[in-house]
Amino acid sequence: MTSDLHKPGAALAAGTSADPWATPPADPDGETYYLNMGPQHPSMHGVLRLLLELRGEEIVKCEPIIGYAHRAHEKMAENRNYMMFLPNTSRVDYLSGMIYNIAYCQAVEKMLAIEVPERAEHIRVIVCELNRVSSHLLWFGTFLLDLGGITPFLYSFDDREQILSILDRVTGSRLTYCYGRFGGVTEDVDKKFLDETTAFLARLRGRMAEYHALVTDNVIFRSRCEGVGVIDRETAIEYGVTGPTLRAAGVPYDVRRAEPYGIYDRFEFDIPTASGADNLARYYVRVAEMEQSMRIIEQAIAKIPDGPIMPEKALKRFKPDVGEHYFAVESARGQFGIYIVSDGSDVPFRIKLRTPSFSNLACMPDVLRGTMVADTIAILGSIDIVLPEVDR
Amino acid sequence: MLKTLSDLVPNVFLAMLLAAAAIMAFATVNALFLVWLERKVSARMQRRYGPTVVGPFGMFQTLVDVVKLLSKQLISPKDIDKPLYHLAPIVVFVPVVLGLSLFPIDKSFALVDTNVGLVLVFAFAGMGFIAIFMAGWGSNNKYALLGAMRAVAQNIAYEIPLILAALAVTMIARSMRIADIVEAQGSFPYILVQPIGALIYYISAVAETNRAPFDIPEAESELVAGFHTEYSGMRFALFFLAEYTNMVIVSMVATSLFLGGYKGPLLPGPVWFFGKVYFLIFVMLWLRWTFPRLRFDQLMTFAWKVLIPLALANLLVTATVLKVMS
Amino acid sequence: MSADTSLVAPGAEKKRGYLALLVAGFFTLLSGMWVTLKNLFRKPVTLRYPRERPELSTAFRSAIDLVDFEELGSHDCVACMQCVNICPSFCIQVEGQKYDGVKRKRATKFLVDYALCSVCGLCIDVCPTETLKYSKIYDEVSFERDAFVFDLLEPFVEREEAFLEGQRIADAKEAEEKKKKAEAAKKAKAAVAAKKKADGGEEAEKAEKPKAEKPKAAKPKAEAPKAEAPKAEAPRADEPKAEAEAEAPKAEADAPKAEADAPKADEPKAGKVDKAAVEAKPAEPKPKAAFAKPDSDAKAASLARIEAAKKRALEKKKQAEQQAEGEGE
Amino acid sequence: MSDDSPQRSESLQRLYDDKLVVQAEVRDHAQGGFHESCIAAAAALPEIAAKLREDGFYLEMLTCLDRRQTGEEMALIYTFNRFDRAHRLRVESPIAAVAEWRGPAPAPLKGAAAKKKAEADKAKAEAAAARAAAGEPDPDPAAEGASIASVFRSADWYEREVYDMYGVTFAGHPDLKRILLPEDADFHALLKDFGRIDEAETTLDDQRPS
Repeated sequence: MTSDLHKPGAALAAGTSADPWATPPADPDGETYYLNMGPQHPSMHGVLRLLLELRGEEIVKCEPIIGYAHRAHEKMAENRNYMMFLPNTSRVDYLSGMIYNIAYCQAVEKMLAIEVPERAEHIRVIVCELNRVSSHLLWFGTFLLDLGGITPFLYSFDDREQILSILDRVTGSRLTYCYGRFGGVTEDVDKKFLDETTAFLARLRGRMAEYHALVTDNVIFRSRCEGVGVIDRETAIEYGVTGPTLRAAGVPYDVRRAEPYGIYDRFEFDIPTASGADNLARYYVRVAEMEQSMRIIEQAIAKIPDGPIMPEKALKRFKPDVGEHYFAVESARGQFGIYIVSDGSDVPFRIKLRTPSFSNLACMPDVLRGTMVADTIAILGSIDIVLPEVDR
Repeated sequence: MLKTLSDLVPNVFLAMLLAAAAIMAFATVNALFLVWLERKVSARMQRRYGPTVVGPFGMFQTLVDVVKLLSKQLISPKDIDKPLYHLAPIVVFVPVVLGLSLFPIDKSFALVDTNVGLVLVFAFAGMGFIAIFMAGWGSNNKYALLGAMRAVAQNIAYEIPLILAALAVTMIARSMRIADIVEAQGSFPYILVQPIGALIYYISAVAETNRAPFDIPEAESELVAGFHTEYSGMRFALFFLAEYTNMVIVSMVATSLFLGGYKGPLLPGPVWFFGKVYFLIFVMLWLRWTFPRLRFDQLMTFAWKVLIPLALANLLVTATVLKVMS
Repeated sequence: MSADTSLVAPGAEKKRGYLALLVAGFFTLLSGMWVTLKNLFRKPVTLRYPRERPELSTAFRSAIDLVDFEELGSHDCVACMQCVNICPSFCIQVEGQKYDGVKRKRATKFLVDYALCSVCGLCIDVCPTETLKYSKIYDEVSFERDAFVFDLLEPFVEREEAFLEGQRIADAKEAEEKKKKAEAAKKAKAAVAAKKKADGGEEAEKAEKPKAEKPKAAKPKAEAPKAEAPKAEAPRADEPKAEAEAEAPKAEADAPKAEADAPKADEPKAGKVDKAAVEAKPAEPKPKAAFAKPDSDAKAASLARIEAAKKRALEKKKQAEQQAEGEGE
Repeated sequence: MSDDSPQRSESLQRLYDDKLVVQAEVRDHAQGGFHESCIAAAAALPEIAAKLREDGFYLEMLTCLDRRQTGEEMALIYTFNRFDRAHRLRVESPIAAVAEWRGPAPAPLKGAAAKKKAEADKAKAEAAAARAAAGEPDPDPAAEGASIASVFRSADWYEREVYDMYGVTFAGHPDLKRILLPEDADFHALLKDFGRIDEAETTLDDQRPS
């Protein structure tokens, strides 16, 4: 299609130009041109850069360029002991930081075969699911923002703010939680927390009617979503797409069911799927997932026992045995896997974070081909990537 | 009898000067007010407060913002098409100012009164997108260019249903003089006679002013700021001013054609006139803060496949009914 | 129109005619407008921040602070260095010193660089005396990074002398009582215990008590027992080796009170084994600094930076004060 | 290996029968998170991937381990999984060191740790000898990986990441270039002898206005 020179960095490698960021020349027949979307663009989620080759408004080729938010979490992990990596985890994906934080704790617990007290397990489920709802609410808002609807964004942020306040009451942070500890959690929840959570669930259910009237049924919204950005089952396997994006392709794959972790096997919940595999299907799956998360929270609140929140003997400094462990959880965006290799010292030999957004974003070139500029944003929004999670 | 400015002020030059001053003053004050209104309405719809600090209900916030914009450095990007880039903010502003002068705000007063008033209004309004295209082309920015291309296509597409809808009204009123059309709406406004025409007109008008859900030329989530991406400071403010004045013009046309202009019980004419105009503007704000944006091709489809056929059918029916009745 | 909460799964809708779709679509738009109109008349939910302030949650986390224990009349930091070692951001710097006649170590310096802190709370978890807590500051603003280096000991400086005095008396009393209770049996036991638990963490500290107490209680002035105390501590820290051992008693013997070197020599002794190991590594001749243990280097750099920042801040403060004085005159 | 080990899955058995993988073992999922594990030569991976793809697997993760410090070879770790049921298959592929080890020698182990290590090494050597005796030697470390991007397109980015972070190249990759680090970077960040975090910190400090 184009010569090698059009690839970013190719000029630098060939020594022809000192400026790797220079706009690549348009192709010789003048039919297409390049558009750099991002890394600074109002609706790029984070600092993603999409190098688009356009014919008019139609996308001929798209190349996502990532790495602008690379913070070397994996390298940091190899330089700190297990405990000291804890605050990093919630910063990998700051929108569902709790899930990541707890997942890391659970992974290490599995390595060390630590028993987690029942109460702590229930608390973990509640806060993780609250976090999932908050992540989906944020997605809901930003997706609509990408489509040009500003008001739903603020409504959903209003609701999300409630969750953040509820979590703030127990974890002390609003976004980047460091709530989990190996063996339990830092703070116990009180009755007020549970009551607030219950009240919030009722409130959110009430709000859902408004959301549906304002957004779901809206004919403009539907026309922007239906049939746009199809990521079907084959593409999903091809790219290892997971999470709501995969479930929207009709595959009922959810790590909470496939490989139950924590105490998820004790809860009743459905795995919402849709068949369209398009933006609307993803929207549908996420909205339905919020409902399922609320169901789980209700069950957990009903069942939560009294007791300690940490094992009697708290871990201080420990050296896991030599070995490797893969631990997967269902984050708000898909399968989040932690691959820990231990060499027997108190510092991890290797921690690989398999983040869902990385795989989900990888399919963009395929999905975007032939769509329009406006759809780029819509599809990107519907996949719900978090760039820091892609770059780690 | 309808009086115009030239009736009141015999000196032509003085009259022109006065008219220009009045219109400029109105356009500016109106834009200040509308920006405030937009911010306030949007805020309250989103359950925020909006501006509250400067002045009562934060009304002078926009004034302060204008001062800020005025004091800002004017930044021109490299490699722009200088004449086009610098002219565009002025060109976008001129036609809307001209258009403002043509509406009778009361039974007895309009700034200018001509028997082709309606044609003039649409003619002036049609010039707006030329400026947008100048801005987009001159900016040497791909987002701006995309925005400009969209704007042109959109304006051409929506001008047709807009004029077709207005045409049906002129056929009933048998005049293109705006004052006559208003007068022809005796005891009931034409919206009752032409409900579909009114709707088509209003939708097209929203599209003409490039406002959400038809704001694809600026589409901030895709095109950063569309055609005015590279404009800052006062130049940007002029685009803003033009947009808000444009809203007033299309609402004034709608008021005059479909809502009976200054007519209404009890209250004086200007109150009715501006009341209706601002109500229509409020609805525009309301739409903007409710709906997501259409995609470009959907927008065109909507114009060519829905609005234009409907407008044509409406015109046909009107013509038939008129023929039969006469 | 569509107030039902149930979602229609995509594709489940029936295909409708052109006009029907148009009309239905129009009504969905109206239902959306109804929602925004309703909200137009509802009360805003915004918190107007600088004028209205939210109530901080009880668990709110901010930069760490020292707890002011009422019964002690001061903080209870014993400069055990656990927080320094666990901190993932290397943002805590602590120095401690042993005072004549007081059984436990005392922090002489406690700096926190809030600009680096990620409020993970690990330091609070490990603190053995529970003297660390979260502060409630949340609107700290500055144009300089140095402003975020907090000296946590500042509020305690004036009270320090009084506290030490009180502590001396209390410790003496306590020791006296203990001594009376189990004089003969304890001596033998303590000797055995001290040897046995040579490398245990907290046990070591406990073991420290009888040894350090006894002589001090007996004669607070004595020189010899002072030299003894560090010796007893030294073997506990496996790795600091002869250097530390040799230096420590010297420093202590030379200047029993706070001197520049004293706390430094103290550090490896009082610190835990692991800490000593971390500290000791860069000193080893073999590895290049770049490869050896990047973390310890990063930590050293970080700590140095905190100190420098504090110095700069102090200088600036002094300058400002001088200026103010000059202006006043 | 032997017949008394737990039943291998069909997919793995097929790979094993085709002599694509060795040391195919069933693992305890509850313990390490893997259902099955095997070792394969790098060159065999495209074929393995194609077979797994047929069986409905997707590429879950690809990463690399830099074990040069202890004198072992590097290794690519592939994990495949399925959407219909959890079945995590780990494929390890030895890779020859991409560069000479520049860091310090490993610290000598002491006490219990050394004992444990010796035991582990011994068991490892015994197992290797047993395999060799059964005609199943571990594959030699390859000079570079073989790209499976033509089978699983997700491998495209994963392989670029491994190349970026470890300097391991992949034969047949469509466009092997850096992905997370700057294009003009002259290092591979996750190699164990790249650890100059302190340098970055000090530069930052120099830039600070005093």
